[in-house]
Amino acid sequence: MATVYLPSGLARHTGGVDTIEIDAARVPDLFAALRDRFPPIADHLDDVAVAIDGEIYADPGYQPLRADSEVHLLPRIAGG
Amino acid sequence: MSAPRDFTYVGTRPIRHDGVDKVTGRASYGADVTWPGMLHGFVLRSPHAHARIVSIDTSAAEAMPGVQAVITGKDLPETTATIALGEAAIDLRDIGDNVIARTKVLYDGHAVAAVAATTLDIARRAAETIAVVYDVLEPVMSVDRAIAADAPILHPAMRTKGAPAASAAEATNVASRLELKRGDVEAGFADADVVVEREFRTPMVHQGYIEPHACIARCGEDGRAVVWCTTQGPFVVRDACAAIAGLDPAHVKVIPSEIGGGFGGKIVVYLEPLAVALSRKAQRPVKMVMGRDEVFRATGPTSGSKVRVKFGAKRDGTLVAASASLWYEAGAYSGSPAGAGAMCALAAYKVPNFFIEAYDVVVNKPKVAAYRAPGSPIAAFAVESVVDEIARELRIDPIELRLKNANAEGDRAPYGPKYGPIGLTQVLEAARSHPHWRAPLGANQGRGVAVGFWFNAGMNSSATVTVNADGSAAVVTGNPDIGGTRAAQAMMVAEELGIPIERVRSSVGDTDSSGYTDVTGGSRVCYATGMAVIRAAEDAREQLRARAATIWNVSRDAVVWNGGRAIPPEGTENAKPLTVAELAAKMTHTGGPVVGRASLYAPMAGPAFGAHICDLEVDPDTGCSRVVRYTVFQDVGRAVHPSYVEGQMQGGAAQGIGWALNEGYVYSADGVLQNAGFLDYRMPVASDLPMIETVIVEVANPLHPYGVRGVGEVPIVPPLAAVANAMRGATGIRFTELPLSPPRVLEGIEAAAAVPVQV
Amino acid sequence: MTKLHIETTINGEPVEFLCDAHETLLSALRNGLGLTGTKEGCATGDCGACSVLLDNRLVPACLVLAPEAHGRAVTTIEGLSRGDALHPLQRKFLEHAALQCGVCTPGFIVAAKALLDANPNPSEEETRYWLAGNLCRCTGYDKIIRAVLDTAAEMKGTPA
Amino acid sequence: MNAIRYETPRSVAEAVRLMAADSGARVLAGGTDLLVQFRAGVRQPSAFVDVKRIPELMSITIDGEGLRLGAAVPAALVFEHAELRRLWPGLAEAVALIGSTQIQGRGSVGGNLCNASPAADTTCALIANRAQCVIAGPHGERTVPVDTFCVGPGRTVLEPGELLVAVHLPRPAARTADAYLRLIPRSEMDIAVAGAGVSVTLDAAGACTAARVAIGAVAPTALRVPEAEQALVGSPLDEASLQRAAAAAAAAARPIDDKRGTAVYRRTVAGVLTRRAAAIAAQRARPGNGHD
Repeated sequence: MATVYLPSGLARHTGGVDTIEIDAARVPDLFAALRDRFPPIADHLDDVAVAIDGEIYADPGYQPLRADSEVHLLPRIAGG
Repeated sequence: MSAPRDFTYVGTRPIRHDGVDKVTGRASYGADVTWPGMLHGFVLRSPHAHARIVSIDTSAAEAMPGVQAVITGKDLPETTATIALGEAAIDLRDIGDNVIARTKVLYDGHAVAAVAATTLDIARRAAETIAVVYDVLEPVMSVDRAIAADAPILHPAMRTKGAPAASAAEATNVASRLELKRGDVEAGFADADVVVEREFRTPMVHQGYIEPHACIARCGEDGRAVVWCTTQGPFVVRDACAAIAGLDPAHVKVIPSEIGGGFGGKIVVYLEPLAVALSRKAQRPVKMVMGRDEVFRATGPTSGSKVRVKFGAKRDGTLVAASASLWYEAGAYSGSPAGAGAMCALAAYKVPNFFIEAYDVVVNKPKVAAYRAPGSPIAAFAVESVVDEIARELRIDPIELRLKNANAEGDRAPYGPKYGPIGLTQVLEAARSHPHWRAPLGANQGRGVAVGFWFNAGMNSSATVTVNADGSAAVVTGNPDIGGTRAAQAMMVAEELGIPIERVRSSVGDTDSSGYTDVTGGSRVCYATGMAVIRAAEDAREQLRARAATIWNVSRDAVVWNGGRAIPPEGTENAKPLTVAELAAKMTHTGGPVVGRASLYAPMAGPAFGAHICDLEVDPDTGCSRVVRYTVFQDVGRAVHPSYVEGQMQGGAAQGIGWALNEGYVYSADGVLQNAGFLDYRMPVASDLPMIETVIVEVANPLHPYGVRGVGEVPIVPPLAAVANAMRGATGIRFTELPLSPPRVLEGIEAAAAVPVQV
Repeated sequence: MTKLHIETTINGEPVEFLCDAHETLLSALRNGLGLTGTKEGCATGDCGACSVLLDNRLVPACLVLAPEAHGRAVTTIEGLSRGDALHPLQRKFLEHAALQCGVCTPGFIVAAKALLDANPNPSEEETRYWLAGNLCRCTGYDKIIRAVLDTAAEMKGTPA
Repeated sequence: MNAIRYETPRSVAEAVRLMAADSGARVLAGGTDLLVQFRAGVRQPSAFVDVKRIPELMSITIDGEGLRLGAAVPAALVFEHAELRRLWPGLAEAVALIGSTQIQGRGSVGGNLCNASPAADTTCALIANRAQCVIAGPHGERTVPVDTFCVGPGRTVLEPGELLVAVHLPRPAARTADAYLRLIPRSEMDIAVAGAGVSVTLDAAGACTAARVAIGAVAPTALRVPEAEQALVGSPLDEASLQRAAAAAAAAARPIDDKRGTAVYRRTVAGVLTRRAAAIAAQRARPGNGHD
């Protein structure tokens, strides 16, 4: 079960929930579960970066998740 | 991370072999190329900051002898494609509109038409005959004006994305709002013994690269285009040019020239799509070079800003609560680094309760682009100034206070994930023990310290390593070399293959000859592309091992590689160790050419910290100030080529010092840029600065084979506050608006003199 | 439009070219003669990237009219190395990693040569004020100043 | 547009003929202002009249009368002239502050004066040294005091067909010395936000018997400030008299707000620079410092 930390900005779409346990093997499955659970945040997931156990992926794609992964959804970051 | 390895080349200071061309003037930059039959392009730019385009009459220009093509916004297709470009999936419609306006001009200098002619004089004179009828609108020139209820709206269709504040009105100039929260910030402030809040303002500033944008494009009869240009991202230019000029990316090739500085400002396209469109219309190559005034008016400075920061601390210096509101100018289209600023603001400190909100606000100024750790210097200026005030109020040494609250491995970053190994504590301890920290100060002098953070990007990188028959090697990547990365890459190949560095050629490919590679930027080249180079060299080495096995007729696993040689297993008759050269000489017999390749998508996982100490002397009669001593401490993970690591630390510090003391866009009330040149956009000159001492700290980054972290961007983050904190020490005044120009400083000194000076 | 016929000496070699009266020496060098080592950073004399020597006097080529070169001697970055030997300044800039992007380097090396010709043993401050007209955005000037001082030390008074 | 011409007169007379014959012609000395303005489209000359081959405009002579400085002499040559530096250190300082080393290889004192920028560095130093401007034109030669040469931003007393040939500075009397200071945000390369040129003459006892004060960038032209001069004359040039001169200079200033500085700031700093320049001039004029 991956522990997902939702951005506080989405709290009003998730009824105040900011962390959630989701059983998902890869990022696409995780996103699908989030869309089911909180439909209004669907379009926010298009341009977020994902941090998996401290490693930030600007384009999460099909990154795998470990059983005890900690996942954070972050704004994307530009390099200079 | 395997046990620390003793390197042959990594950590040494070889001379970059591409340097001879640069010190002899042979290196070829964007504007240094002429192609046969070439025309010259010139852009007509809007004199208004905010206006609707009613009509454009180009007939006189098209009739002028020597003019071969004239284009306006109508000549470029409306594109709805998006490409990933840093902060968000940038809507290419915005970039296309920014390259040449369609219905509205949104800043002084916004391109409205372009002319290609046989000489630049003809192109310029023809452009002056183009009649543009504008319906001039009231410009929006600050975040305060932009968020006012009665503010003119730049983009009627814009709605605030992300987490709009409850009161977000329908039509708005706020493109997005972001929140970061932890704990109970109100309770935190209630628990604090001391609370300090200030509001800070910084002006729009420019990267200031000495080479203006330049390119030359040729569209052939077959509709295929070749673009030679100065850029940090040839692949970005290819994809953006194709989308904006309406070409199939498969028909566009981009050749990156040497690049005369970028710092993030040459990631975006400005001239290239225009040159392609003009060349397609004229069926001749078109060269376009920006003047310095165009670079200031119409490329991508970084945001001017308003930032409010509040900190609460206990008597013993423990930070218990923080809140921050950040308003960043996006310029004409959405996309300021407000989000990155919000995430970096508290990156250094363990603050249990915080609330941060960040607004991306459009104004009638050029669309901002990345500028070295985009968003972080602005946030650090505010945070490190208030932290310094807290230290003063509690009479705690400013480095001790920072050490007490410093994040370390295992702490949770404000933006979410737990930190891996990071070097903030080591950097602060290096600063505390350095002689500079306790050196005596003279009259009217003050000392300031500040820390800075940046994520350091990962992203896509590719590399190929070709082994030649004589045992030399050639590495090719797609990253233009701004700061000596070709030398670092050659060092990595020499290290992995065990051959002399002089026998490694390191070059930059074009979009046809190198694997897909993201921009040179985000401090990622030595980290991510470096990783690809190392893996490509390992791949070549493994192939050489296999060739040795073939020669000795043993299994590859039985062949040991050591010190640049394949070692045969014990007892293999008539088999002696073979060097790379010996193996390479037999390539044809053992299977053909040896080409190592690697490509990867590296996560962003080398976060780094720096701390700077600044001594400033202020003339109390005139408000003039001079940096008299400056020392940079930075965790770089592992310094591959220390000279160029030091160079990044010194260059970033100098840009930050300029940002703090003298740089800033000055606009008239009607939105016209007043200082579009190096005379009045005052960047630091050689006589403004002392020698900038550097102290390299190396806390290995576990995700890179050598422990490398990005180094390019962190050094610009601390100087704004380091200088402001030194100014506080020298004058007793907390200045909260940059630049700390002589008029502003003298005004503060005289105002303070009228009030009893609080110590 | 009749062009002016200019006879001059560039890096010790006699050179002839045609130009308009209002063309700058910088444009004539770069576009007319293909000597693109001298760079344009601003065209207003504020950045030093176009530094050349005109009769051994350090000047901004962007604020000199090409016709003014008639009968005079121009020295550009391309003229500093002798055969296959780099000028000591060129060598020291590489040794000290006194360049990153390198676009300001030609201007700095020509200006530093003029400095060492006029003052073979400059102090750090004299060096910084002499080179204040050469902007660099990458290095923060530290290694550039060290490279020039190191060259002066090595050359110890022999003409640069 | 017919081609712009490039002329190289060898004598003042030939230059005057060329200038008189074509009202669009512009004198080219160093070109460090003219060519920037031309590039920006602010000036569209019909001809560049390059005066750098005319001996009178390119020479520096010092004799019993004083200094005769050709209008086109590049600032670098002026600063490198040891005798000039010894007798007029303030003028040498002002000349050495015009832009970068590269600009000083071209820019001239005459060009700086004719460009008539309110912030011109050398104008204050020339006023402080009682300079006279030698002008040649279709009606012959005339001389005007430098105080009256500039009449407004970019405008001088030169009539069509006239050109500035040289500036004459009277040889400084014994115990006379000058100084020039300016305020710029950086340490180099900026246009003066404020400037002050001061010359003082002392008697044997060290009292000030004569003074000249001029302030720059605080009015449409450089300003001579008689009130400041009166504050110095008769005084021992002590802190109090320097302070009074500074106050007079600040009062006389008529500065504007612009991208380089605020009016309030310019007024204050004009006073500070006057005080400091007067102190340096006084120190130089005192016995044993080369101006006895």
